[in-house]
Amino acid sequence: MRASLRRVLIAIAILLAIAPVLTQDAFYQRIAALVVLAAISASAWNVIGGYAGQVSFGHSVYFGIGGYAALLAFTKLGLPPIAGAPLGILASFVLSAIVGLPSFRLRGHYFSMATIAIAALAGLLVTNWGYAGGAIGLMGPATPRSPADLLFRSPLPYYAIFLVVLAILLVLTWWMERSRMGFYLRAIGSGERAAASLGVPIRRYKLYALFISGAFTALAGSLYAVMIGFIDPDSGFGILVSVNMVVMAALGGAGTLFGPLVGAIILVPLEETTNALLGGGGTGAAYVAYGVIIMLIARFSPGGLAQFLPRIAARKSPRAA
Amino acid sequence: MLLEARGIVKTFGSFHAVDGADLTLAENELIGLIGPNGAGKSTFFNCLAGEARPTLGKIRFRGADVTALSSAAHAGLGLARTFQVPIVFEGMSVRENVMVGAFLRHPARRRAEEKADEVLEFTGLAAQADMLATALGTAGRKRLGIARALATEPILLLLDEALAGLTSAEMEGAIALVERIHARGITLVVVEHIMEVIHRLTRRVLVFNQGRVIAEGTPAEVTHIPAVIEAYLGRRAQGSPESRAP
Amino acid sequence: MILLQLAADGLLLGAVYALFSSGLTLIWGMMNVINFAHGDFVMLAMYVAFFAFTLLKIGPIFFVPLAAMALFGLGVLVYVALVRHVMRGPMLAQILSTFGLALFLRYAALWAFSANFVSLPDNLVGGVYQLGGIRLSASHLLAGGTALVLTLGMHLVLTRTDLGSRMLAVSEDRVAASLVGIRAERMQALAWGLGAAATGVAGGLIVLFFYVSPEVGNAFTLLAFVTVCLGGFGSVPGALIAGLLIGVIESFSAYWLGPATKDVVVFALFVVLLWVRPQGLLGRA
Amino acid sequence: MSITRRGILAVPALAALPAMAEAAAPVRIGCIEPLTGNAGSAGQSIKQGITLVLDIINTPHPDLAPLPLAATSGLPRLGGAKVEVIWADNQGSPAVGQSDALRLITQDHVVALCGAYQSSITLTASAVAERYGIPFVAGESVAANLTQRGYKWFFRTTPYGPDFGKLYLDFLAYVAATGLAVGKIAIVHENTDYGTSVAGSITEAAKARGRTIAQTISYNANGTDVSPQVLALKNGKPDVVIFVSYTSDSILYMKTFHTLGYRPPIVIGDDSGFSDPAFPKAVGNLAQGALNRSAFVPGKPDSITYKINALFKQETGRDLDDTTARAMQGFFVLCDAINRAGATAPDAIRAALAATDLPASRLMTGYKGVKFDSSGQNTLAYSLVIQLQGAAYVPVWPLAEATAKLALPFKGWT
Repeated sequence: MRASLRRVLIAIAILLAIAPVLTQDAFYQRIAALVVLAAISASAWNVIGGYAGQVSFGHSVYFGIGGYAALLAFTKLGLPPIAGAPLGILASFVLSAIVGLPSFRLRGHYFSMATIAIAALAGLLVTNWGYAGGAIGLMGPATPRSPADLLFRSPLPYYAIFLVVLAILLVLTWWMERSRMGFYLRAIGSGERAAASLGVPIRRYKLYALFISGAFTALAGSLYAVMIGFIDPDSGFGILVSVNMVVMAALGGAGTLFGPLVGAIILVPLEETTNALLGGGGTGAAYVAYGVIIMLIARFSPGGLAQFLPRIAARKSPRAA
Repeated sequence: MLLEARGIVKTFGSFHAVDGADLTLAENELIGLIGPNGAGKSTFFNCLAGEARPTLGKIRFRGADVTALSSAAHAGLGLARTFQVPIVFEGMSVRENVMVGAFLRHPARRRAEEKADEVLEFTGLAAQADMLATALGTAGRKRLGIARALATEPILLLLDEALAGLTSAEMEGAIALVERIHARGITLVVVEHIMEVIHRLTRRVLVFNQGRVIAEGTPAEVTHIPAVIEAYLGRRAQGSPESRAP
Repeated sequence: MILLQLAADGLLLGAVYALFSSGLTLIWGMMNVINFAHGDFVMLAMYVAFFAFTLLKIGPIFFVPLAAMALFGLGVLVYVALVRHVMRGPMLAQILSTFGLALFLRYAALWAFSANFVSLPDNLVGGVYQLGGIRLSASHLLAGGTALVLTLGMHLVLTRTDLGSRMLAVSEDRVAASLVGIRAERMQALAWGLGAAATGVAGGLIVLFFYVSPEVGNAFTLLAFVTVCLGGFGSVPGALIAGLLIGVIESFSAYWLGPATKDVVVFALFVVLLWVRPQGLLGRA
Repeated sequence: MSITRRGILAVPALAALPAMAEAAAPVRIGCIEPLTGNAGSAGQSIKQGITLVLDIINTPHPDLAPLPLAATSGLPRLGGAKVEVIWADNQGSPAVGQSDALRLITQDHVVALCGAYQSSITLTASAVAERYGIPFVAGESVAANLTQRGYKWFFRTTPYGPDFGKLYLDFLAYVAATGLAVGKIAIVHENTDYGTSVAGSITEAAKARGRTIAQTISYNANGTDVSPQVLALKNGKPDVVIFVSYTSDSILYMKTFHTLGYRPPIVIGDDSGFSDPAFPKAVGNLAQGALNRSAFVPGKPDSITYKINALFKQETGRDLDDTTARAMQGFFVLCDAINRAGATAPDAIRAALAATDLPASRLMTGYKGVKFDSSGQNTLAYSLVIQLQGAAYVPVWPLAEATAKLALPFKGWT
């Protein structure tokens, strides 16, 4: 019982309360929306990558599927893009079952490498798939046809929608964390052999975790496509999409409820502001700064920043060597 | 008969780690499994626990064939084990570690917690319940391993060198714990190196050598069988390294 | 004839992959640390070689060792300042740190050298050899040959020398190694240095036939990871065989199925192979 | 704290200005380009080019007089207001480009946007401009779909896919008339949006004339090896090979041609990689006779283009390439429209852009003029065919604009 429901609700309430403060400035609103969007995919990754300790570098597969589902629904069926989100989630389940199961035999780096390869494969296949726009990608509606197209000039509505999804995910994760499933996933993450000896059905629980993780990542992909209005193989399936999820979760604290959110709250504004302040110089200084900060955090706080959240810090004591 | 293993063979490539071993266990027995390193007892043990699937042979548990079942399924049937090198779940407290085991029979969190507390009390870990499990020392970790296994409410518990590496005071405590577990009606198989422990705990011992059971009897009996002395004690006297993996 | 040429090209390309991956095998296999900055190490080595040629006017005989030495220093520095502190931490902290390092190196290079593509003159090493209708460029041959020598050398050092066995001992059990008097810290710093130096040799040779830009590592990195993983972590000969295999598969599938699908074939085979054989080609179970 | 940053101002010595020039508020334009990432070298070059245009506009350059705003200082109809550019790095990401656009509009209060090199990013960034009602001028993105969205605020000065297809086929028809075989055409293109869309346009242009493309090879950009592609060409024996590729691959293709001893009779590189100044530098000695398209040629020593090229070379040490020149041209057109609008209100600028009618004589590129149709596409956009002869490209077709004689077949190396 790491975080009480009250704390989850308080965190969400704080995020909500910040929103009106932001209403003055569209750019800040957009950063806030991007923070929440990144927090959704990082928190989704966290279920399998953090709690269950299966470090996936291929979650862009789900993100891409969600994004493409949304814009395929628009370009092929003329539906509002968001109508494609359930299709994306459905596809994520199928993919989890087909690709996840055989990969679960793999341990550690081998699992990570397999997921990287699967994501790279998916990206290449979509690149060569003319029906889905191939390398050129898919475009969302150029102008809103109806409110359901979710095309807003202000980023605030996106912020609100993303926040609802994040809230659902966090409450679900909170519930999972304190239920049998959460215990089982954490046990799997720290020792599969020991977990199995206590009757934990490893593959089944990994699959459950992947279902939740993949579905929310796909949803995040759909939301991304709705907001940005464009998806191509690189922005959907690119390795950086996966790496960002991992880095955010790890930075904030993988396997903790708020870790990915903390990571997103730090990294997204950092990225946006360093790009705003230094990007125009064109020297790459933004990335240099970004890289140094990440290294410093990894060096001095290897467990992620969430360990500085008061209550959790009290529970962590130095590991016996 | 609680457990019956017949003609167990386990090969790795051309190497016969277990080469036709048998074992029968009655309800509420407490037996010892001894033998020199590399004798195959750990592999045999892994076969019993469902972690390794025997190449040949059958294992029946309460009459049902469990040979091909997974480790998790064994736990579900009431066949639990501990590990020689205890694996504790990182980032979880001692209580949470035990709850992982308790969830097997008690899916509801509250009940699992109650069960865990009961086991912690029984194993003498109650005072450390809220500590991070990784903060425990060797003795504590071994004890935690036993507690976790007990939380699955086993019928048969396989203890893999649960006492190795303990100080003599810790060992006394551990022996007392094993006896209390036995007193609860749980059947026990103990793999142990320390003959003194075997002498004190068990009435029946199986001696392994080169993948086979070469002797069976009371501790006192087997230690007088020449083959055992030669194979086991003799080789130990030559000082085969304790740490080498069997 | 085209098939022979394809096979030759594939083998040479594969040797380049093996060369590119050699340092990664050592670091990844021995330390169990994924170095996300590996491609950027190669990139830096290529720049060292490039500037050694353009500014100091020295040829490959000198700039390859120079790149190796520079990278050796960088490897040790990275180990001492960064990796040492995260090595025994969670896997994610390792990933985070080398990912940060990769960003830092790549964009520091962009800052210092600009994004422009540069390359060395084409005729630095010999020209083109004709072997019964097969055409091979001297620089590729040199790179391929060096890959073989380097792999063999690394394998021999690891398996036949005292230094190698001490390094392996540390990689297998740090504590036990310390107990028998091996200075684990020093061995690991050395392993990073040697891994990076091998990377330096790779960069110094690849620059002979490839362009250089701050992003150049990208072209190879993913394939290098696949190569090392396919070979089985820490297996130096495994990486060589895996590299050659990937090169040949790419060459033929690019010709027969079209170049856009060659990586599809490689990645698909890789995933299926992992499913069937989870420990890699030559890795231990 | 406000996340804003002073733009890179090409501010000349202020003392040189007449003291009477009261400081009219500078006019801010946002430029979104790939300053880092795979396309970083192109973005950096565009930045240098537009910085040069700023200097030409903001300080008097009477010698460049035919160009809009060159002779005067600043924007005369806005009280001599200086033009200022706020730069943004799109990092090669459509999402970042969109963030850039929003930030430039809402924080830096730019009056118009230009960019963004990659068509995919131009697409997402201009969508923000459309929602905010801010003009967006694309000087260098060529994907056809950009001007098919029915946008009101989007203008494109550059020629795009279909124009190139037409150009190449016209050119090949001319070559055929000289007696060389051009029957078998092969297209080798990288398979991101640039390569795919341009290759598609060429194929369609061919189809429209009842011709087919004999061989189409699509490959992943920034690869490690291109030998199989070259072997496939060698095997297919096309008369004409058209490359649509980025710099890294273009360099590798020429090196591999040499290694495998392959010389197709006609090699055409579609801009991008073949136009990168790094290309002639790296493999110029292996690519003699390679053809390319360009909207920019330096021309004769007293021409405007020659002088601009000289200024650019003075700054950067290299010749102006086609992509940079097209971006600069787009920026000139935008500034000219703002000046004609006489105001910085978006509506006024839009109206002025829509009314643009610049003749060829007032352009720095080889376009036949700038005049937008209702979709925002410049209907007079145009390119020339140039050929790598020695260290530099020279215009070889159409003959009216040629300064050198077309030399075929492709020579490669000696």
